[in-house]
Amino acid sequence: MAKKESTFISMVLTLFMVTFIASAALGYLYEVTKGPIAESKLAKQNNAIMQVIPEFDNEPGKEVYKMDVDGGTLEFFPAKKNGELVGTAVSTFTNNGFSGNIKIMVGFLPDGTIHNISVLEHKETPGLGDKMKKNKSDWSVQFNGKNPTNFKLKVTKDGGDVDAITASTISSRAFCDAVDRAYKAYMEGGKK
Amino acid sequence: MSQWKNFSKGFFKENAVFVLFLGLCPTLGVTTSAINGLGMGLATTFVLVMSNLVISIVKSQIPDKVRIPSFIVIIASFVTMVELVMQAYVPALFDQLGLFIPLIVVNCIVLGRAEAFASKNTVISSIIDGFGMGLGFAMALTILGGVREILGSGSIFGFKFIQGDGMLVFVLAPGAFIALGYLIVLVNKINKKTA
Amino acid sequence: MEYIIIIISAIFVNNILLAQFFGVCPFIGVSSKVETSIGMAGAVTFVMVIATMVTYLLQKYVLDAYGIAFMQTITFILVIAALVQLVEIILKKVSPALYQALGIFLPLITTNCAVLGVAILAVQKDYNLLGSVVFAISNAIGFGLALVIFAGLREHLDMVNIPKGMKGVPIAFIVAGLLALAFMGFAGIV
Amino acid sequence: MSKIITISPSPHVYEDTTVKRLMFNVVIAMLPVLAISIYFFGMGAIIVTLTAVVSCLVFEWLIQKYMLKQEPSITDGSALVTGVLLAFNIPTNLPIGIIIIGSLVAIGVGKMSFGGLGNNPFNPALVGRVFLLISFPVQMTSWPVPTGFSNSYTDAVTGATPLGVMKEGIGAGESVSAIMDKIPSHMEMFYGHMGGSMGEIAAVALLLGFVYLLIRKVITWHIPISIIATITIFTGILWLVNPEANADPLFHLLTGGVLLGAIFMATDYVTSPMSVKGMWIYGIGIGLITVLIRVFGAYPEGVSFAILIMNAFVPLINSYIKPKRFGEEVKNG
Repeated sequence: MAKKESTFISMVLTLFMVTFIASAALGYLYEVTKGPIAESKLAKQNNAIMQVIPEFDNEPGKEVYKMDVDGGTLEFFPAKKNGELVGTAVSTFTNNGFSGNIKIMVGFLPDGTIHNISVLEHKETPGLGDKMKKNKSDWSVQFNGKNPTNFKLKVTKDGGDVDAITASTISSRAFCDAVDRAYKAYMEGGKK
Repeated sequence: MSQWKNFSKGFFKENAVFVLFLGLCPTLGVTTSAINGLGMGLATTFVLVMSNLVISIVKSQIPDKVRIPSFIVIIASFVTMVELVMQAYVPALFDQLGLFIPLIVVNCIVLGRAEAFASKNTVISSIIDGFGMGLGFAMALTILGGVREILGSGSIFGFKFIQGDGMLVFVLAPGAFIALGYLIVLVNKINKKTA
Repeated sequence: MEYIIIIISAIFVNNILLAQFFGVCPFIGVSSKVETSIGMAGAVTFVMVIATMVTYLLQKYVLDAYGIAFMQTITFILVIAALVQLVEIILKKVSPALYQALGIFLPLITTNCAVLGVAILAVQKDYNLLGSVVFAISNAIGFGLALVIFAGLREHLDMVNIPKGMKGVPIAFIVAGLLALAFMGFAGIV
Repeated sequence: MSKIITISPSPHVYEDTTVKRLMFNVVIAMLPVLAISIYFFGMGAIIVTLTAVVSCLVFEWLIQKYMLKQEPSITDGSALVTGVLLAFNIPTNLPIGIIIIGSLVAIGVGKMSFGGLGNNPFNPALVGRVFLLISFPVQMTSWPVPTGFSNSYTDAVTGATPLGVMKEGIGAGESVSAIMDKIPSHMEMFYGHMGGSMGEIAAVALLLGFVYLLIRKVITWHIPISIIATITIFTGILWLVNPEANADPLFHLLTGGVLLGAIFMATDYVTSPMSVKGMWIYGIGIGLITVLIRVFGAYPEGVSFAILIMNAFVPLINSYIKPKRFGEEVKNG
């Protein structure tokens, strides 16, 4: 097989053909995968909500509403069963983490009791602050079933009821800060 | 060269990571666990085999001067395919590997094999070469990921065998460099002995 | 303030090389002499900044505008490859001296994943144009800093008796690891 | 290869006897520190020091004998010094297994991977220490309370260091004067009555060692003084600007590893610059990075990191900062 010569026409033509076929193929694949990608994203969100809220049968992601607090945005995902509110998952944040922002999802029952909490994003130190994640330790379980009206969302060192993670008071404080922010917003009009 | 030799060279004698020192960014970046290493290795293998295949087919139709840009487009297409497919069907792994998936496109192994092998050899040899190099790469990543997971998290393929944490430095950047450094020494020793 | 955070974060805390592993190939391959690594750092800075700027505009006004963000990888790498060629041609004409200094490093940059990595990261982090440029410059400085320190260390290592099996690349990785270990100290500064 | 390294970039000729004399003097200078640690921490200090020293010696011997196939040179005392320094940089209730890992990393990675004494660019004891700090953050940051001589080891009562308390307090928005009431006074810090790694607590003992090293001409004053001066000036400025948000310079000097680092670790011949000008740059760099990490970073203490980072700059400093009389540099590549 002889190599094609590098004339201007052949070069332009080749590059054009290659790019054309490539984009056509990608365009097709994009159309095919568009649905599954959207689904998996939704599933991820639903999954995060499912972890912190008892059983529900609606699609909280579709009924999401937002509230701007302390220079950030909180997202509220109302979970309903048979049309009745069973809980709200609040995606909340704190800027006081040991190394930057922390995003967590807190599930509140309608009366403000914390049902469960999961960590969405964090950059805390492995082995210390990252113990706030469920797959690292059971630390965050202590919030479950507590109502902030009689459970002070502060570490014991600051006069609250939360036992800090060993050697990670700052991360623990930040975590409480995020939960507290979600709770206050939820009680002050975040409940729908 | 027999096809068996063609296939097996990627594992030890010409292992991309341990011997040729190619594709180091993803090697270090994603190997916090064995499964991540394996996933990345297989994704790269797919791109390697497919781009080798296509390039060896069309090689005679591509003028020399636009060879490299054409190769890059072909490779980038397959990378994007991997990206889309992973995002759709294995989103968890996709999130873990993150930026390193699009970066397969600049992985020197892929362009290197296209240029050095597929553009000169037959279709069959090119596919075999792609498989050999790719799986060798996957093996290297899985080993490094395994070592880092064992030392850093006290688990292997997600199965935990000690309580609590391991030596956390191994899941972080410094541990990646150090573990790879000593692994290279080890592989070189083995290679020398079997040579 | 926002820009200061970008700068410090990119240079020290999340150093592109020592914490994120972009551009390890040239790091291990090129940086055995201080002078060549300064040349490499210069060339990378040049391409990285221009590439980030161009890809930023492309992403915003073409890819996002027409809903074809899935073409990101393919367009970005083409832009970078073309840019490297272009820079080479222009440099040759405009500043032969600079071309002499950077020339041999330019072709290598196409496959330096730091350039593509920074371009994609700038888009992902949702910076504006100025932010993206600052981000690119800081990452280039971070890359250059690590490269030059490393080259100095490797010049030193050339003069000592490294054990046989450790010579060359393995010891380079150990040094990189220890350097990354030292840089961990900057954690949490921003 | 002969007994000890002959081709090395920094101290050019190392004779066995000089290394021995040198290391011997360093060990003597460390004795007061060791004594005070034992006084405050008791058994813990003894166990930690013995474990670190013995394992450093054993690893050095094993690696030299079986992996590098050279004649072991553990009698030169350098592994002994590394062991003691490692022990000085860790809490006295650290589990023995972790100390052994630290020793292996210090000797194996930090020193022997480079071919042994004279070749290593980074201070081995610090490599071991920082490796442990990042690998075992919980164990490495719970310090026993100095209860006076006690024979408890791992079950000692733990508490935070003054630096840790300060950092946390400032982080929570407390004023410095309020925090000062919770931590030992400057005088107590001076003689070592505070929590911390075993070798960093007693400024008085460290200064005693410094004077001894200066008299015996083991080290010159440039590096320690430039570090101390930089930290004093930098923290002094911050303190003058806002004394309620920044601790005073004396607090910074007396706490954490500043004196230990400046006197015993930054001055390591192999990993510090050769020229006086270079020493100043190196010392100022360490001072600046230390304060940067302490005040703005996540870690309450930054001396170890600062020394390691500046260790990395030493080859550059050595090749570009040279006394004039050395004349032009001849490049051979």
